[in-house]
Amino acid sequence: MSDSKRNLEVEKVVIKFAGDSGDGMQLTGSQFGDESGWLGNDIATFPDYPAEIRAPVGTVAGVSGFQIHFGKSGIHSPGDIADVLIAMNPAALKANLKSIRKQGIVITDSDSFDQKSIEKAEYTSNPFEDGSLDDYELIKVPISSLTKKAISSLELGLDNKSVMRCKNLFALGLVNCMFNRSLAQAEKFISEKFKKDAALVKANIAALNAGFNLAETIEAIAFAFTVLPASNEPGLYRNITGNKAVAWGLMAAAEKSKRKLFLGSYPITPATDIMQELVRHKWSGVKVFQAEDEIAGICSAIGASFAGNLAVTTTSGPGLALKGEAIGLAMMTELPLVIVNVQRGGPSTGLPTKTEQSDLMQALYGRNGESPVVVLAAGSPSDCFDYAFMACKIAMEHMTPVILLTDGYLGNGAEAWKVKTTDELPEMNLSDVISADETWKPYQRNVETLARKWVIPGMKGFEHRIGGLEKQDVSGNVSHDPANHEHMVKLRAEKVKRVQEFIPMQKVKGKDKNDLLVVGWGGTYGTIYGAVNELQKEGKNVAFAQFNYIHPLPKNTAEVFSKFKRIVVCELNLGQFASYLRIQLPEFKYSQINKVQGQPFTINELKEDINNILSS
Amino acid sequence: MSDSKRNLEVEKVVIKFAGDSGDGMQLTGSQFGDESGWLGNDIATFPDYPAEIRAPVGTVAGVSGFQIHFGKSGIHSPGDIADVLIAMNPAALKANLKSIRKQGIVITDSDSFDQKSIEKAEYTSNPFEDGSLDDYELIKVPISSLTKKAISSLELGLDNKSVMRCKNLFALGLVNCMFNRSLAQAEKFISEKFKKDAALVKANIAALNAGFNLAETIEAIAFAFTVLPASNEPGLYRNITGNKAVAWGLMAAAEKSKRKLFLGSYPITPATDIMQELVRHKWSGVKVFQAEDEIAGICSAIGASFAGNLAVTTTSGPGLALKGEAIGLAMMTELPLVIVNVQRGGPSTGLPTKTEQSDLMQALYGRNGESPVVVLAAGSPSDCFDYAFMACKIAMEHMTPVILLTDGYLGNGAEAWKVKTTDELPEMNLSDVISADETWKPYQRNVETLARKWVIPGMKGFEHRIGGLEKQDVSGNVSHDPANHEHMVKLRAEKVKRVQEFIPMQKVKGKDKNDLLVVGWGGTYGTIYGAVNELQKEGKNVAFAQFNYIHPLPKNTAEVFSKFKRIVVCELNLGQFASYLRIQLPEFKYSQINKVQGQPFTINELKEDINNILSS
Amino acid sequence: MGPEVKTCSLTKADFVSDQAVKWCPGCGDYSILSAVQTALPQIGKRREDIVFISGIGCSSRFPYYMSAYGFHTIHGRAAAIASGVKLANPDLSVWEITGDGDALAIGGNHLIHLLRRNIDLNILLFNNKIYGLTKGQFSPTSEEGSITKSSPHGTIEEPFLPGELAIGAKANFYARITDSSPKFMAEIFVAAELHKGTSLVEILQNCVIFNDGVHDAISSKEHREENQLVLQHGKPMLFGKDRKKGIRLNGLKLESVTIGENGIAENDILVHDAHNPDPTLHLMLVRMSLPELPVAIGIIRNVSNSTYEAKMKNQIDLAQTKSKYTSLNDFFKSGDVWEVK
Amino acid sequence: MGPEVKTCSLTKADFVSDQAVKWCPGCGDYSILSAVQTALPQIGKRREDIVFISGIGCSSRFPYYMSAYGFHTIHGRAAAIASGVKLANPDLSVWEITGDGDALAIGGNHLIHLLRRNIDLNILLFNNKIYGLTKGQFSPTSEEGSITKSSPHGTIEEPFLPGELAIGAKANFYARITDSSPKFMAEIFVAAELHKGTSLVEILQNCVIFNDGVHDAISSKEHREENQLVLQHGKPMLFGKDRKKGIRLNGLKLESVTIGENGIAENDILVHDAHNPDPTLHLMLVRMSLPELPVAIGIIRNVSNSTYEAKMKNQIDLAQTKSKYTSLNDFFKSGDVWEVK
Ligand SMILES: Cc1ncc(C[n+]2csc(CCOP(=O)(O)OP(=O)(O)O)c2C)c(N)n1
Ligand SMILES: Cc1ncc(C[n+]2csc(CCOP(=O)(O)OP(=O)(O)O)c2C)c(N)n1
Ligand code: SF4
Ligand code: SF4
Ligand SMILES: [Mg+2]
Ligand SMILES: [Mg+2]
Repeated sequence: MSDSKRNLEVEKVVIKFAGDSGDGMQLTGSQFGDESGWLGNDIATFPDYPAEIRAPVGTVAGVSGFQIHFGKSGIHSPGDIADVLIAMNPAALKANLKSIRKQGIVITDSDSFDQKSIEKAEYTSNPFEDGSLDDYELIKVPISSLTKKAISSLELGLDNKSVMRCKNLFALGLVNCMFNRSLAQAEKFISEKFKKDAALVKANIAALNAGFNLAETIEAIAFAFTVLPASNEPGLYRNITGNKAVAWGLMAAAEKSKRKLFLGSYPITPATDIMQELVRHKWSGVKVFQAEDEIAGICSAIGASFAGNLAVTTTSGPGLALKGEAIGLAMMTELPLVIVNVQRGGPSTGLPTKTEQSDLMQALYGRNGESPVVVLAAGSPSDCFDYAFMACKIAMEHMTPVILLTDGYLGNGAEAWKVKTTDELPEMNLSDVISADETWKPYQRNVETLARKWVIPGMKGFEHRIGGLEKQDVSGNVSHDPANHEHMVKLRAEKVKRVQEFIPMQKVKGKDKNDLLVVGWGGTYGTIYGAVNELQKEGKNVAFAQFNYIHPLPKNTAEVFSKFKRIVVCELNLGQFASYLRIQLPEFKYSQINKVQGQPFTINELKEDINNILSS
Repeated sequence: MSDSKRNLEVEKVVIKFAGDSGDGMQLTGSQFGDESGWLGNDIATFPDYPAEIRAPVGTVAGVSGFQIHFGKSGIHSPGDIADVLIAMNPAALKANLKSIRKQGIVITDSDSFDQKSIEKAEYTSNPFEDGSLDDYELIKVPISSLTKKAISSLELGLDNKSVMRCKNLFALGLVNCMFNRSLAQAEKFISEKFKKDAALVKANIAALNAGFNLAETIEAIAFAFTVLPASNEPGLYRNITGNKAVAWGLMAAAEKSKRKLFLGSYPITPATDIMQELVRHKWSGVKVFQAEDEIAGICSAIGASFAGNLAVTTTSGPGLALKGEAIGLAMMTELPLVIVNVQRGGPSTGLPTKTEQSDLMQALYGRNGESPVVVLAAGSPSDCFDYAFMACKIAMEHMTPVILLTDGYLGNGAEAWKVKTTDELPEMNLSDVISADETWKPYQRNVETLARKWVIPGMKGFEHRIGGLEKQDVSGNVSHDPANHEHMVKLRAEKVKRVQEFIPMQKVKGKDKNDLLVVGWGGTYGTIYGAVNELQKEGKNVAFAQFNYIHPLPKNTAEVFSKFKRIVVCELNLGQFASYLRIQLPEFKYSQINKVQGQPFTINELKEDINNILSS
Repeated sequence: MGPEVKTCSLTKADFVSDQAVKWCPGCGDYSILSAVQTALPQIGKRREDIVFISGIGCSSRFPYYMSAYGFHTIHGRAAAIASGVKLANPDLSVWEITGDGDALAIGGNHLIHLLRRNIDLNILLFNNKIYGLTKGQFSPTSEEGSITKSSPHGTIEEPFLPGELAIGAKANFYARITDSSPKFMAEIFVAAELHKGTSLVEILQNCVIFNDGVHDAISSKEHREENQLVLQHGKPMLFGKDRKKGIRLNGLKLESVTIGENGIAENDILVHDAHNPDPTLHLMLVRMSLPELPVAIGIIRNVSNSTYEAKMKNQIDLAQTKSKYTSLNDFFKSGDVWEVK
Repeated sequence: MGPEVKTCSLTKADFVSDQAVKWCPGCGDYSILSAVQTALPQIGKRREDIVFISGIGCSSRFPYYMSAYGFHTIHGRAAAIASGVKLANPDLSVWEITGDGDALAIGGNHLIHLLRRNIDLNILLFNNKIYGLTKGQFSPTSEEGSITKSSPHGTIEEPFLPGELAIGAKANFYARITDSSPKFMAEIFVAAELHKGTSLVEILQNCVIFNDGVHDAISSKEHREENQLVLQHGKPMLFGKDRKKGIRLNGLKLESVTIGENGIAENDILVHDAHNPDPTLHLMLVRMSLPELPVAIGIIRNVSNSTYEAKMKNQIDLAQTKSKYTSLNDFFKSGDVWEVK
């Protein structure tokens, strides 16, 4: 929806290690930089020594830092603003926080945040408590004590000081895990560096591994990417992650529709953050119910919807599988319900911290019977706000469950969001849905949307019963009549299809009559757009269609497709959207570009693949 | 698989009401016959009065019966053998049992089976206990006492005799529900007949409704259809329902593979019978675990599979929805598992006692991530035996979950089955799968099938760990490596695809080069075949392809399709197999004939639709 | 008994819906339905403020027959759905209707979590010790050895005792009644509604078709007096024809004694304290079983505790009082924002 | 204690797998792992006959670290999968590894049904009162008021007491131990394996990252003696530094008394009877809590009962003895068949 031109900064990360001069930050940073180079990255580094030669331990003046900017290509500077900060003490935090991107990740050694050290860093209040870190992804790790415990079990007989010197390696291990690197290079480096002292080699390697394992165990996730705001569109901006944007979009929909917001959910990576964000905002009146499992999460939301709340459940792949039966109930009883699925690497438990787009078929078809629901997909972190809002709007105006697909990459990724006011948001037309008169019947419908009315307990004189058995048209009574069943099956399908009349037409970026149309959906937006943009600049005859409305598709989709000689569908799975298009619009031929590595596309690989198609 | 020519007797039902002369069977029967006529059926009836004028009450000689043969068309006689018997007392049972089809439905008034009446009917033992009804679908209903209770609550002041005279209407109500009829006609008839006595009208209508409601409440299901055996293929025959055939096919697979059979299941209409059949055969060593829910049902089966049993779970639509996550686990850990889904009318709770084919997309795609499994579908009740067997064979030989789709129509329908001996069944080649040597690794594969080995607890020296996280190729260790993930996703898909090499080629009934190919899958086999057969006889250029192997499709499917000008896919849903074919073989165009009424196709409606396509 | 309640002008007939009741003639569900319709006018709530939520099973058809808001949901999930209804609108009177399979097999987890959370719902558990709707398989309450459609050789599982499981899950209100005592049922339903927090009422219900007579030793007219210990808070635990028999505590065991025999006097008999937060004696009462002891009937446990929804409301109210934001627009603009001109 | 067990020639090291252990340094899971590896050689089973089945959670990574058969399954379902393993092959020693979220949130239903069925499995429930793997949300055992990632304002739910829920679900074996007593843990694991039927061992486990010190009042060195009542079957319930304190029954209440004070003698002190089928006293022990009473540690309940798999086997054996069929071919041909020539 946010369609403005953007400054893309994809696949480049700035990371800064900072600590006391004695903490070995230069070593850690340069080792990480070297690894980046070995892995074929473009890098730029910037060692940031303390100005004073012997500044007192624990003071801001004594902080030593090392910044690394790395990426697949095109790195020309060590970066102005860091995405990740590793702060080994309060002073390091103090000294560096201003140059960390909002929503960036701040990893701290929480052991070092005792009262004394906090004061030494000239903090007037504890930054963990005073809210000053609210805008960052704060990861508190007791690095000192964990390092100690990891080493002490080896019984190497090292003194405390030597043990504490290993904590930089703990930090290095942790960051290595977050960026998907093996420890082989770092271990080699340690063995080399301490080759004279076997105990030190063991200790440092233990610390390195402990940090790595911790990150894996607690499912620490590296943010995905950064998109800087368009400099030419005036307004107020702030950084936002996709998960936070979903939460805010839901809150906005509740305010706009004057319905109370209810979330029934069960924690699961990478969707938990949405619940955790919402629960912080009890001031807005949101009711957050952490249920005993995914089924209770969605079922409590169905109950809340029946009782008139704007009801939402959030989850990720395996959780969506568990919700299938209940989604069918909401579909059958035609209750508004928003199901947010933050896709992760599958199948089964799969790769919980990685990204993928492989729940599309499940979202469309993962239920018994003919059970159509609306499916949307957000394209960028800030898009998540708009599509969460739209999901609520469609759910309530059309009385239907809506599945909103995002993914780990969007959910944890951050970008600048042009702050919206609720006045700018589309109106919600619920007055028709929530009113009834004497002629009312439970399954009577609005002629335009085919939505039934949302008559809720408390409304006098409209007591009625609904349920999951097939219902008679209009009356809503249980019916086993064969002809009625077919009629209702088609009516429910038609109701979802009618949503087409209320959503925007499909747009194309580039000439709308061309050689090749690149099709994408959901969270791959930024990268595909970047690739197509570059190809267009190189004069290639390509255009790009980004789909956010999946089911139903925009009304003009066939018309759009018909203007192109070839269509290629790019997605992070084995071709699920392509399959869906073959069902919906079998009259076109679709080529595919797929990647299933738990990783986003890169612009270069997309360009290469598209070029191959162009020249074939 | 059973490909012999068949005598189809579809959509025709013979029903017999029998009771003592005073029980009003003539009235009940003729009323039911009249209703059948009013509904536009072809009917033939046969009133069967007692030979003796005043035979003693309760004796065989005193039994009065009324037989009705009804169907959409082509009824030329009241029928030789009845499909449904309503026996109001033991004598009625005794007198009529010999002319009831095996696996037919026998409804008795259980109140009338006291010792005295049983003796009067000259039974030497209680037919409820001596096993003589084992081959029938026995429904014991305390008709007398229920009639009494239904009427007594009205406080009409009728004497006991008048009340008891209403029990024939209870029976009529019950049968009306089973055949999907409304009570309007019968109520009109009662009001007319007893118009002089308001109390009798009320009483009879109450009994009628009580019988109807009972049938609905206990989900009594009318059998679906009967296929008589080919008279030209010699051998031993018996009647079998689809659900029983599944149970027996599983038992045969266990014996053939020398694996213990384990069933983990939770009751759900119309699949419960499979569990109930298996549990009767503990003598065969089968372990039946009635679990606390569907998830525990499949999970216990996964555990049993891990431990080396031939593991199965049975369910219907909503239950399959609940099993999605666990199917993903079995798929990821590459364990053999058979999931039998007896489809019913959906979505949601839908129409539990009706038939439909609307779980196909769910079976194919109802899980998170790229999660391919094998999907089969049986075509007739006796087919269920063969495909249950094949499902087990493929699951174990290819180390994969297999979903077998049947439906309510097949499950409750009966046909003659040519008794197989286990020697005639295909061999199971498990020796390679269940052996291992020093070079063994948990995810090492057979080069032909790509199956990993089934190394089970108890095998010394092969202790290993599996799980739902992505695994490293060959070693099976947890791996987050991006390239490995893509490799494994493709490998799992390829493993399932390889099953193509081990299944029969797709056949066509009719000329394999022709104008129109009619495509069907699963339980619509008999009707589509019947329709195509008749059209062929009428000289139309049509052929028929029945699909039982759904995923993967037979290797030659594209080749078969390419020989036809047009392809029409007939199914009891909105077009799920057609959608799937558009994904798998997008190079062809598919027309559709669909019906979603909880009812099977009829030959006439299919012929009409196909004719329309032919002439368009 | 008969607690003091608000009344309103509605009558039993006002709660009868227009749908034909479709249980088997003689099914225990009829009398439960009637008792609920009798009880409702006594709770003083308007029809539109009453909601019945059920799962799937014969018993779960109940909502169709009530003239009130109703939702016949999916198997086992009524507790979770009812929780959502109540949290969305705490002013409603919410009744969960469920069977022994629905609540204790597939729905067991939702039940125990609901009980510990203490959301103010009334659960009516129709315990016929069988799966009725699916035609007669054993349930988690079927006695060991039961011959059913799915256990032709007898079941091999120890059944749950619903009261024991419930109190193990922190239930604050648990009552057990039979479908054969209509007036008493209605009284208990009123008490369940008056109790703030989750109220679990187990009803020993007869299934005439698949498990006829399973509760006869407790609920039939002939056995009732001797085999039921009808509990009343504050009253001695007496039973039997002449109310001469009573329950005494002997160490950590309950025993049945006769007043006047062996020197037993009325003050040896335990007095029922349903309000005691300590569940020890309640559990002993729940576990009493024939033939040694009569079966405890009535409100066994009725303890006050704050409800989930009240605590949720408190937190929201407090957050709103303390909030620095008066609208979302405020909030969106707060914190780290920058302006592009 | 230390029950008499078969030993075999395996050592602790034989049970260590080749996988790097990936818990946070200092996590309580390490000591549990080590205690299991210590216990296994004492149960006399061969490595290939031992199976570890886990759900999802930090604790559920356990199977990877054991040199035995292992299955890291899906969240909450370990109990059901382990049940299938044991029923498929009753000769195996099957261990379910689970966390408080895995077993009591999503997996609660499977747990209670497993307990009543009494399938011979050993359940190790790692109770850190938090969801560790998903980074710190409250769990069904988190104390009311706990501030966690998902409850910044404190939780508003009454937690389960696992032992109470388990006994409410008909558990025959329940023990509670702390991760800080390695030798005692190993002893209890051996006893759990020796018990035929489902054995539930709740381990108070420390999560250093998200819930550090939650069990300190019970498990830390300094508080241990005063705050733990270590139960031994047949032994008096004594505790405290000089074992001068003890537990006495006063009516239906347990109280802590000091021997020598107020005329209390050693024979006023209760003697632990883990084998008593009546769960009344076991439940009172389970519920003891600080500061009034010490926390009961050790085997609280250990009652013999026939197992599900033994009963299943009996029915199959009997059916086979009585069967008229010797093969499927016999069976298929039996009954109503007809010949077409
Ligand atoms: C997901 C799912 N699984 C199974 C069923 C089948 N089913 C419906 S009701 C029922 C059990 C009914 O028993 P109970 O709850 O005791 O109710 P009753 O009929 O005895 O009143 C079962 C197994 C279903 N409808 N949905
Ligand atoms: C179906 C599903 N839902 C949710 C999750 C996310 N999840 C993984 S582990 C876990 C809870 C872990 O807590 P606990 O069982 O106490 O184990 P611990 O990590 O504390 O040892 C959750 C919610 C999941 N993996 N799968
Ligand atoms: S089957 Fe049983 S529980 Fe169900 S309606 Fe009939 S009598 Fe009642
Ligand atoms: S997060 Fe907690 S429970 Fe998990 S490994 Fe770390 S310390 Fe242990
Ligand atoms: Mg029941
Ligand atoms: Mg935990």
